[in-house]
Amino acid sequence: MPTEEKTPFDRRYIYIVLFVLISIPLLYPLNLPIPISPMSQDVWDATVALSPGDIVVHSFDFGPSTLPENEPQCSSHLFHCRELGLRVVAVAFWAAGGPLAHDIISEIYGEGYENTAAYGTEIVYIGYIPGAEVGMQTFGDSTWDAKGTDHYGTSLPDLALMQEVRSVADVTLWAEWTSGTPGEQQVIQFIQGRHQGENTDWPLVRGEHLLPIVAGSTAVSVPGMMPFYSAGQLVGILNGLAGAGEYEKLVNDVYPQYPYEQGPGLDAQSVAHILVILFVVIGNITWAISKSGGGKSS
Amino acid sequence: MIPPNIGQLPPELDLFAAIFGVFATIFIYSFLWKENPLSRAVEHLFVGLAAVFTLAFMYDAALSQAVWGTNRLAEGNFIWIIPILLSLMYFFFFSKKYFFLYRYPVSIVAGVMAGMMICGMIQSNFLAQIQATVELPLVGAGVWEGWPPAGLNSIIMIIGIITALTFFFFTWEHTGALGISTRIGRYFLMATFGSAYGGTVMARMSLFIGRLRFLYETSYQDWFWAWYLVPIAAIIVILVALWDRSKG
Amino acid sequence: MSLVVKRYIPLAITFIMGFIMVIATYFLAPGTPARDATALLTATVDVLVVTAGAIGLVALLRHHLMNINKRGRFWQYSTITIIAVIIYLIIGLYGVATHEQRYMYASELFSWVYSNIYVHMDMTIFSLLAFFIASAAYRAFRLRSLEASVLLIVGSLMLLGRAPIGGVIWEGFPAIAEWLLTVPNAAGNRAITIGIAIGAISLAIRQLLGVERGYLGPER
Amino acid sequence: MNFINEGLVASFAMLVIVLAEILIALFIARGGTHVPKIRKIAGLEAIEEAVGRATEMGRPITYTTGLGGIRDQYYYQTVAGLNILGHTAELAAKYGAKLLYFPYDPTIMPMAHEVMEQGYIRAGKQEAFNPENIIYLGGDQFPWAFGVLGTTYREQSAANIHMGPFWAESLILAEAGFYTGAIQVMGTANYHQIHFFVVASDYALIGEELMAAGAYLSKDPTQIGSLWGADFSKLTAIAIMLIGVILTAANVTALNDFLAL
Repeated sequence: MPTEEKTPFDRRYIYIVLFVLISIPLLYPLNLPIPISPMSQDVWDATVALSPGDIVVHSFDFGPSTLPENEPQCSSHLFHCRELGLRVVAVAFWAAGGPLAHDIISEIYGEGYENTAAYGTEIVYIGYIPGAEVGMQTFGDSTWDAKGTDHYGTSLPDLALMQEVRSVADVTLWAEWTSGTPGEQQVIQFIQGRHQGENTDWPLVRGEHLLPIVAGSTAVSVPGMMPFYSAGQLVGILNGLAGAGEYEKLVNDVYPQYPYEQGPGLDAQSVAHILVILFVVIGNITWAISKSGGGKSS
Repeated sequence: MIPPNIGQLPPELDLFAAIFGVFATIFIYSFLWKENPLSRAVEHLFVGLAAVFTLAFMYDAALSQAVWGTNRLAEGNFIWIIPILLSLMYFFFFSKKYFFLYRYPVSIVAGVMAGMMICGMIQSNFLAQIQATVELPLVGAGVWEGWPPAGLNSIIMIIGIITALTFFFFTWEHTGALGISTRIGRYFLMATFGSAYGGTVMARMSLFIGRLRFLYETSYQDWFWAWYLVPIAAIIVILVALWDRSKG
Repeated sequence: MSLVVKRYIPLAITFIMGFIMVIATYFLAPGTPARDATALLTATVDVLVVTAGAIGLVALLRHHLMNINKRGRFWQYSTITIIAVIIYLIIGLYGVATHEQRYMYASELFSWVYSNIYVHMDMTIFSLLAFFIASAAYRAFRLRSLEASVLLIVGSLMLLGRAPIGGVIWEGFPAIAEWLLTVPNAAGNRAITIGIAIGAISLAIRQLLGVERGYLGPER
Repeated sequence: MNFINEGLVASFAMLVIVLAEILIALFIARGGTHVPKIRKIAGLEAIEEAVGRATEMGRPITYTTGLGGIRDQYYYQTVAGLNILGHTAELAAKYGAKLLYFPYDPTIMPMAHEVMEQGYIRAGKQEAFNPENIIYLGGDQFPWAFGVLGTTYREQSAANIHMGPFWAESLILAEAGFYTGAIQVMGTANYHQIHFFVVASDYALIGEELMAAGAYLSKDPTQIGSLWGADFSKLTAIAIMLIGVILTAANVTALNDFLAL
């Protein structure tokens, strides 16, 4: 059992090696090539399949602690949506996501976007909707009832875009940026599941028109998302930092003005993964030696 | 919920935030070496802030529901006083005699959540999963082409799902055919856990990479760089650790 | 009598609420007044538990004040907690006092402390996991038994497949990782998911019927 | 005008089947006609060992129910965790070990208080129950986790028991036990965290095993009956999947059409 064992190789050495070796590629990037995974490609395909003017909901359901992973995912996708001429309704079901989303949207649509003409026609930011899954359910049933005003205090019925988005049936794609609960599962349960078949533009999944959901998540949650992905409830997934880097690369290939920034981070990932494998190998070797040593390990 | 800013904060506060960030980061990392006075101080500070943050979070959520929501107290719908009064029953936590009164708000919440959960579970965790399994392709055009063929994947999945599910049988002995099935199921569960663990490493590493980038790349008006402070913080950690050890 | 008030009425309330929610989901059409009325029930949840945040705060203060009072272990650090609570609470209450809608978050300083002080500690503690995940893998991924070996091999293949370097070493690694995620992982997760659904429902039934020996259940 | 809301017909049918199976089995067991035996769950047996070890070493037991409250859809795991807390408290009282409980969501503090106290009463040692051993550390994920980590370290706890819904803090808690050499028993039904518990703890409860714990520990025929019914529900799920796969392969879509209703 792990806790009983006296490790001959102190955990602190593992920590130090990790700290030092991960710092290196951040300071001196290695520029390794990036293959695109099918899950990220699916997100791209689902987005380019829409026609200009279609409505996309961006749901910012993460806190500051997972910004390194979620931020490049949603920024690159939001940028892509803007370039394709899609109209965006942004919401946040995490209290901490409220101010974060404002910052991220400002980066893409420009500082002070809430005072421009585009606001209310091309983009609306509703802000934090309290109540977690309950809030989601209400938003899906009737967008105006979930929250009276947008993030900046304007009443929702006064916004031209929100006149067209009365319930989730008017939405053509849901982009879920999440790092926990409420997240993709709650959207599937309380929005997609409740509204199946309400819009015939939605893709047909197992005989029902389902609201297409693309998700970007921390790599932790992705294995748990796989049943929903293979069941068609999720159309595509951006998997952690790698997914973000891949999407940035896809966007960067078509729109060179979009900065592709995850290179050094992904190099550091590679180093980290190799290190962990090395640790596992060393662990097994020392364990085998101590075992053959005849009861030395106490 | 977060209203527009009132007033402006002086920009120098950003400098303070960066300095605090570096010290807090290094002090917390010092825990990895050994629990020490600095990590302990950060821990106590953090717990204090968190308790207030939780209160603010719950208070603001309740306020936006009960008072400022559509057709709520602010618009003269006084029935919303009832849940507020019910919630006050929680305060009997501090009374020995009327302690049980907390059960009233809790019983409503637990009932509502149980009902919501049952429906959600059946729909998305039970039915949708069965549906997806039923529709795994076994025959048809292209199903047995390529490598690995989709048909083979389907067969592996069906075997995996069924055997792993038998692992969760509680009231039948795991012997005979059921025993074989649960054994195979355990291997599938182990593969699930292994792949989940391996897939998680990336997420955890990116958090650390994010922190390192904060230490290496943060600057304030181009004259102060966060990494200037890293050695200072490290020296403080070492000094305090020595002091702590000398104290015994 | 007292047992009725203490146990059976709350139990009955729980049962009725659960029943209403299930009926509403299946039989009350969305948009009808009856459905909207049940939706209001879910909206009260946040309101019903609001004072719990305050009792948590009081319990925390009491714990640390007692520690200081009796000069318990590390009592000096208890003062840090108490000072943090008092200062942050004052900032929050200032927001309540000055903002028209009485939100705590409304104080700019309150959200500033959150997004500039709090977040640094939050992210750093989260990132400790990078170290822990490496050392846990070092300790636990051993070729101890056949089952442990499955864990080890699948885990290592995933490690190689999920980082860009895996594809550079051999282009098959990402494909293997993808396959592991979409086939065996999905199969195991689906079984766990179905099991959880049934387990949760059977727990909910025990709870709604009051046979579970929890906080509302019968005394034995 | 539909009787059952659109898109939920199959879901309702499934609910009726599952409920019927669980309730029938529950009442059969309650009547005493047939009370099934439960298979051994190692993780739950290990709790007694852990408590015993902590007593021997004269060091405390750390217990948490994860990030569970009653106002989220994961509350069923919290309830399961509280049931095991009651059992652990009873054992701790019996042996005379110190049990520290760290609630996360303040909404469950009164419940935890009551469940723990009931455990001490069952062991006949009500006077040994000290409410000060319920330590609130703020209701936010990482302050709470760091608080538990630090406190576990300072108290040098000899047994760590974590049962309930866990998120990213799961591995922090598991590592805390490694630092103090504690025996660790952990369980969760959050499938994105189970693997951490399986890898890093001594005994792990996987998914449904957590929810079955209350029935397992109580040895109450009624509760065991509900587990028996749940087994039949799983059997039904397997049967539907097998029949469905065969029908789909034979190009008969009746079942698929029904499930999509």
